[in-house]
Amino acid sequence: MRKAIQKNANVLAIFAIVCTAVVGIVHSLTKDEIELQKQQQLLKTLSQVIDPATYNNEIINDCIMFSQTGSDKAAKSKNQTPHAAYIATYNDSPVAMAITATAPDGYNGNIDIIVGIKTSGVVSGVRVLDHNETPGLGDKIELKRNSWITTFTDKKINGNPDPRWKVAKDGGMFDQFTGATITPRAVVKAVHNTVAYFNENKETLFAQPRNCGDIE
Amino acid sequence: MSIVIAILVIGFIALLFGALLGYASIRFKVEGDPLAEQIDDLLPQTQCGQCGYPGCKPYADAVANGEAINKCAPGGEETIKKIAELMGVEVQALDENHATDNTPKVAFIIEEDCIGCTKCIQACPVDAIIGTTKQMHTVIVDECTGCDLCVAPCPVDCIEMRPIETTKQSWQWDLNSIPVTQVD
Amino acid sequence: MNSIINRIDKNQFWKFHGGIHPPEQKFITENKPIRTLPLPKELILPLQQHIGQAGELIVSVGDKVLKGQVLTASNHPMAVPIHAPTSGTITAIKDATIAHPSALQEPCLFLAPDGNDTWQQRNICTDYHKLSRFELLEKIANAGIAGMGGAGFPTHIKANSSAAHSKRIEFLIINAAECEPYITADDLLIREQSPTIIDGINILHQLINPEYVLIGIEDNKPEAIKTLQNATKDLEHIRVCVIPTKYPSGGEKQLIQILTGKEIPSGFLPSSQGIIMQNIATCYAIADAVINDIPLIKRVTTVTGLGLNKPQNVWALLGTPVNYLLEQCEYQPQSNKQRVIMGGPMMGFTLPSGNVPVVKITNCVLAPSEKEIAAENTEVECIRCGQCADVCPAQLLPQELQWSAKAKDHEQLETLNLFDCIECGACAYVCPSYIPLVHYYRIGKAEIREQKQLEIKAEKAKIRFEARKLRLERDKKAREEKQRKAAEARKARMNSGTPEAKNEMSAVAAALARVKAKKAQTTDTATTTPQEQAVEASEKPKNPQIAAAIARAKAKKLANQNNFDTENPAKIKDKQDNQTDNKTESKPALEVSPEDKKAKVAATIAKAKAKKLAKENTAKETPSTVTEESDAPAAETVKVPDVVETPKLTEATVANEDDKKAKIAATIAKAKAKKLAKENTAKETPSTVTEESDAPAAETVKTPDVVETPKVTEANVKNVDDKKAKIAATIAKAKAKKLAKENTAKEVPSTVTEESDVPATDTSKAANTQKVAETVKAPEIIETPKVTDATVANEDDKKAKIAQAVAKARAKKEVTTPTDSKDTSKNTIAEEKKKRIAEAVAKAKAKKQQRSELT
Amino acid sequence: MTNGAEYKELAWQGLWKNNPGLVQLLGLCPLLAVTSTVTNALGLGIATLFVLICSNATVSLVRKWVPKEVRIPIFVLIIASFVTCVQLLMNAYTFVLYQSLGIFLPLIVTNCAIIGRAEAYASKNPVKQATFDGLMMGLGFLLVLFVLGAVREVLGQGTLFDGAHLLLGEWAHILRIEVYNLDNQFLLAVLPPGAFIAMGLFIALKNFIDNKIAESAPKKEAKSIERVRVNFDAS
Amino acid sequence: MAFWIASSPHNHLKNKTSALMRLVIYATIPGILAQWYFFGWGNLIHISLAIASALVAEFFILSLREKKIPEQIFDGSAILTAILLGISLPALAPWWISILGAAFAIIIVKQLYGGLGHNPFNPAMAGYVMLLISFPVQMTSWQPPLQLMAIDLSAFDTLSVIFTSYTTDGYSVEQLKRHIDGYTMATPLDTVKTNLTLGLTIAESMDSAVIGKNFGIGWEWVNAGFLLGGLFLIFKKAIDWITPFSFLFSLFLFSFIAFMYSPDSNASTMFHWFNGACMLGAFFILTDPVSGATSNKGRMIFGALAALLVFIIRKYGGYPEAMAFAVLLCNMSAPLIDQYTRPRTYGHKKTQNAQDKTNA
Repeated sequence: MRKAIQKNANVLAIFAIVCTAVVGIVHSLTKDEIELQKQQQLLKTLSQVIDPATYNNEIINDCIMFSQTGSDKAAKSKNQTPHAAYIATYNDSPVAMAITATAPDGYNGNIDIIVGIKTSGVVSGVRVLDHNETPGLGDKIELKRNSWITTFTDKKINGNPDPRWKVAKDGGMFDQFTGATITPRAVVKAVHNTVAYFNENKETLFAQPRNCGDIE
Repeated sequence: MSIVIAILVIGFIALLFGALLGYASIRFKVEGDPLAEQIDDLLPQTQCGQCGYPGCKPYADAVANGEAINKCAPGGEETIKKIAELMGVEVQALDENHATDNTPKVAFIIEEDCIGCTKCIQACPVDAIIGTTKQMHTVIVDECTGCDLCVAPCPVDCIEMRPIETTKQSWQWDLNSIPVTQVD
Repeated sequence: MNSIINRIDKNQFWKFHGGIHPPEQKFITENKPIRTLPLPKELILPLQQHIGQAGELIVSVGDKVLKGQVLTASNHPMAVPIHAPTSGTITAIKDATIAHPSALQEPCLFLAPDGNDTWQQRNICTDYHKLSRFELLEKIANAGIAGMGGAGFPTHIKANSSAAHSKRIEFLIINAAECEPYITADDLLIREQSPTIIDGINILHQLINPEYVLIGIEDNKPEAIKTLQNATKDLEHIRVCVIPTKYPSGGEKQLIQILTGKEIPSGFLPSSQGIIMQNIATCYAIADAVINDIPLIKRVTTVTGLGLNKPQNVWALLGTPVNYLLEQCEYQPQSNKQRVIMGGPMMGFTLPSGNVPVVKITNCVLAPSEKEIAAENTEVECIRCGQCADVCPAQLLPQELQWSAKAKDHEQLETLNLFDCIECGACAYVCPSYIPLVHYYRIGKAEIREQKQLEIKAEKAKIRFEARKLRLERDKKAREEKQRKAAEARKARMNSGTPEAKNEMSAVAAALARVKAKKAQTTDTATTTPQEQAVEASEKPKNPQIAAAIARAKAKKLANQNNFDTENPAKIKDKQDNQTDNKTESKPALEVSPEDKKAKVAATIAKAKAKKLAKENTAKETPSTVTEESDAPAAETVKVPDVVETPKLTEATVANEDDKKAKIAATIAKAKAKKLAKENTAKETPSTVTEESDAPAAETVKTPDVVETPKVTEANVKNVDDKKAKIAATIAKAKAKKLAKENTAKEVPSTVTEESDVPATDTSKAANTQKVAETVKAPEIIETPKVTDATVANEDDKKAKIAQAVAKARAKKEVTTPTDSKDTSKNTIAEEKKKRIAEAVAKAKAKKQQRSELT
Repeated sequence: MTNGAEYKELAWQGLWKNNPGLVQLLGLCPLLAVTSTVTNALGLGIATLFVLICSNATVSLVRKWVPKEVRIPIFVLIIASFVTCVQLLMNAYTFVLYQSLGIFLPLIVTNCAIIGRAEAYASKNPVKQATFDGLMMGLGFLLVLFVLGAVREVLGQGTLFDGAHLLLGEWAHILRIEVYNLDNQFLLAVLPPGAFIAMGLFIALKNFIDNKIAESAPKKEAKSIERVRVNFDAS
Repeated sequence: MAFWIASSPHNHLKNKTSALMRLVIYATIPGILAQWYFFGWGNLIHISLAIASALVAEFFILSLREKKIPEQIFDGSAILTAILLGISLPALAPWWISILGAAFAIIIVKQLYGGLGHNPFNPAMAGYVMLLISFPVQMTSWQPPLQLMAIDLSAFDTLSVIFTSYTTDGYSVEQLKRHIDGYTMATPLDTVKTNLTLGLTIAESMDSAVIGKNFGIGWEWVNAGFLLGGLFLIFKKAIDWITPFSFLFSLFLFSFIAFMYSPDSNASTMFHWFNGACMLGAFFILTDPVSGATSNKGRMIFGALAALLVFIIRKYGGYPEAMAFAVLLCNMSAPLIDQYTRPRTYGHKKTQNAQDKTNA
């Protein structure tokens, strides 16, 4: 019995060690490449919401973490988790900020978005980072499927809340796309809240230390 | 560094579980193979040897050890289905090499011809033939499994397999088989 | 119980689940009096007309019988006799289509009426109150009465079932519901014969002694109700219960539920709940039998349907072909899809031809027009509408049953309680998809029953196979041991160097030489024969019989091949065939009640006693020595008279323990009866038999049934044990052989044990149990019934089976014996024999070889 | 059996007769979940193929040293290692596809097709055959993924090889075929239920073809077999 | 003479499946008439399209399966499925919606499972659900009641919309859906649901133009029509009364409790009864014997479960109407319900029966 136990234990341990070692080696080999890919991906997204020509800093590194404390109750509770924001500067003077946010009331849960806002409070671009909306219906918020998301560009809010920032069905200026109301409504609300928050806390945000090199 | 730690941790866990498995393999060893018994229960027990094994039990043992399940001709599809279900394998068609006409039959000794050689008695796997040397033999119909093993050994060809007659009790309500007699 | 009676008195009844209201159609016949028909030209009497077993035939072709004369003997409680419905001649005994849905052929008596209608001697009983319980039961049993409502259960057993339960019978229910459409037979019978019916009910009352008698009758028979109410108004214990019309309120369980609110648990008889039900027509038959000594030879049958010009109720003699009834009622077939139904439209079955006779359960013959009952409707898929479940009186789920039945999922069928289906047909009646539900259930039931039989058989085969393997191993070991010992001994002796040893050595050498020489010789005589076979053959000629057999086999084959029968053996064979044919006509059919598995009584060895008679005809020999032998054991074994209720043994609840005993008893009973029959026909003085049956009667005074007692006691002695039975078989065999030898070679028989080398038996124990076995065997040895191999499978009664086989073997033996002797006389020269054997074997071998080459 | 015939049989088994997707119905979870486009299907299929070949080869190599008590943990370890490697590699070199395959990539570890082959074949056969078996089984699986993906993509969004560049590099943009243009996607085809239905139809089609082949195949002559006599030595 | 052999019973009630189906088809007439009166020709066109394609699909599969075509194709089941589907579709949905739906219902849902009697799901509802999840846009193109429409819609216009998505005058479906005041119209259930998410109360929603004086212009009468047809079927014993009763009663109960609890966020009981496909579902779909429960107790549970699901989905689900989903979910649970509501067989004790079940 002792022999059997010993043999099994040893064989299994050897295999485990070898396998882990292999994985470890591959991991160390690919680590840098993966990091690079991630940054490129992020940069690509950022460049979509803020025109890369307008800034000249390493935007990925100029990143802050903050907790949004907006007016909307539901959004507040769900946005307590810190979000990242990327600050674009031109020769060290701030030009715009890309803020990640979460629309909690999507049709199928959270919609993660990133909103680019110029210092003037004008939206420079919005993109959806992640969502679980119904394919063919709610997923039109993706640029790949529909250009609807670009309607935010160059919009700004007047007052908080701004009654125009609603979908057409609710009497606002954003058209909902056919068949779905809930998803655009959620996105509109989230963008609105983010912009409103930005307007109110512009100074503090820009003044925050650039403390998050790594985004997860 | 973290990789080394990972390797050590995994290695240790593996050692532990390997030991555990080694212990369990001895401590909880199952003796015998009840599967063969279960298969044997499904076989028709004709002991006819058509499967290539001397009797139903040996075939059951063989099936439990991976022999094809489709070799029992007297059991037919019904038996194959049951074995397949028991063993969790797919139902196969009856092996063509073993497929025979499997309508139930019983042996019948044409008594005028029997010389009492007892060869059939020795061939019968279930002792369903009685008689003694140099006396006529006869088949106990209810014990006969219809395996036809007694047919070949008979030196005078006095044994034939006859289909079992339908009675009121064994009638299967096949209305189509009723001859509608044309009576003036 | 009083609450039940209170409710009944208030005309409040319970309801059973479901039920339907098919168009009644009773108006067609309900206002026409029962007509008595002229005698038909021929009567066909199936030997079995009830549930249970057929009686033993006691008449033969050509016999003249009187009206009411008993034609079959009931040796068994479940066997009910049949009687001649009129006087006439037995013209034939052969297989004919019976009144059963399968339209199978079973043995029937054909009776040509002489037109005189002469009664046999009758004993009119003026006061049945004076008769004892036993006498009443005996009268009922002897009158051949079986339930006339449709099931055909032997009435005397049912009437006696109170004895089987310690429980007192609370209710005797008389079923006059007659819920099937069209049928008015009971209705008319009540109206015309109510006094007799009341007598019948009173007789049952006297027998069963219930607390109340309830007559259940549907409210669509106002006149019959009035008649019954008038007839019973002075009888305190009888209640006439008028129940609402609904099919199938005439079902046993349903009527019980309507009247008493009780449910009979599945698998139990009503008597277990203190209830017994009898059909009203049965009551009439009972009264007729007990008072007027008229056995059950006629019944009221409704011949109806719009396919007839004169539908009416008739008094039909049992055995009247349906054709004759239809003719009398002016049948006009309307299409080629015309059906004629025996029984009602809901539960009756169609007949394949008009030659089917009226039997004890035939309450209706229905010849509907196309308008009434459409020929055929195509079945479409079930849409699970659930109407079938709504109407099912057994609260089953017909549609689920149907799926499982189609899928042959037997396990699920049993889970869904398929066997509680009473096959009333209500589900199929309402099914909008026209699915023949009941038909599927019947197939399902039949398959499950067969499957179970097969399983039992497989289990048995397995045990036997294992046992055989063990035995062979043991034998082999023993043999090896013996050889080893012998070899050792020989070696020891040889090595001792004595002159004996030398002698022995030379003897061995000589033997070897002899064998060689012999081999050489045989290869000369039959060059084609392989050695082994030849050696065997050369050893055989000592027995002339075998030589003859092989020769005959060969001759027969030749005859078959060349199509000529000039050779003597072929003729003999033909002759035997003829005799066999004649006798198989009298094959009594076997019926085993399906519900009554426990009491499945084996038995009924013989289908015909062909060979026995044949023997007498040809050889005119009586094995007197055997008869003598039989007396002793019969007398010896009467010492166990503790089974007093002999005739009731077969009842389900009683017989389970004594199963085997009963079976054996029945077997022996058959044998005895046959012997009697034989002696009657052979016109011999049956002295030994009388002795035999008298002796036990004297000793077992307490036993009511004289004839059956010895059988039971013998059964007890038999001491249920397979081995003993086997030994018995061995010994029997040996005896048979002995006899054979006496007849042929006139040799002095050697001892039994010497010869009993049947491999199928455990000879090691033979010595110990020989005596017992002999006793057991004795009565059987008298008898040499021809047992054909088509006997119905009777559960696992090995003894009975072995007994059959032995008897058969012996019969054969004895038949062949005389012919053998003839053969022997012809072929006296030993050389010639040898040659013939060699030839025969060679031929067979060659033929086999040829065949194996072909395949 | 000659070597050639053996490989032929292995190929036949993997690609058709015992196809892991259509017959063994293994690895259904990724099969149904990621086949919404051909690209996804190919990505997962190739990953699975790679893991299957590697794991089969490795398992076959080490089979002599693996005690039977711990064989399953060891197989799982091997497979898991390969999957993790594949995952890391894809993450590094096909980042976007890696993201779109999402959770289903690590799920290859529990793909029964892989562990099934390791247990049923690789652990009992030499390396060459085991590797070939892995290749064929993987190809069979890939084939099913591909066809399913193609059908669903065409039905669902009217394209083929949409997003192929994610897998194959920028040049693959030219592979994209617009079969027809739909105003609306046929969502049933895109969603998992559609995958189930399509899968069922494929299996039906396969069975149909098999039946046709069986019907057209000439009946083999039944050869008689030697009956075994039971206890013939008795005498 | 030769006699005809058959198995008992020889008598028959002489009702027929196809006759049953025909009766159900007749009973849909009042509802369809109401639909026609309030919503125009759209549904009639869809019903005819669905019938045609259902028959073609049935013919195709039956000939593949080598069945008796003339008997089975006109047994009424395919036509009934098509009618129920056609009734449920939005009036202005494009033509291929009804054709695809009917073909899917017949081929996949009905015939692939073995044809009439073997389909576990109600084909019409399964087809509807397939359409709804596949083509949400087209499946929500509900047409406002005729009296609220800004544009007159003739039979020919409807036909033109269905086949070309524009009327002869060039109006699109989107335009047709607009109210006189320019609002896009939805069904009353949809309206209430949207308003609730906007924070409006039920009372405020009831002022909406589509709802009118009672529970929804047109819808209340369509439902009343199906109620009438359903009662006719019960009277003729073509359907069992238990399922609709149980369904309607339970729906009443659930919505009543919710209404009592919070009248502002829960619509009234009668609103639930007379909107959407409530009556159609209760009398024509839940009573489909093939996919429903069989025992009386089972039907009771079946109806109540459907009502619960309808109520929950209408209140909390993503879609405003819930009948189709509820029916499919109930269809799925029907075998389970049947298994646990088997009646006690005569002569068997209840406990014994329960034991059998566990063994089974």
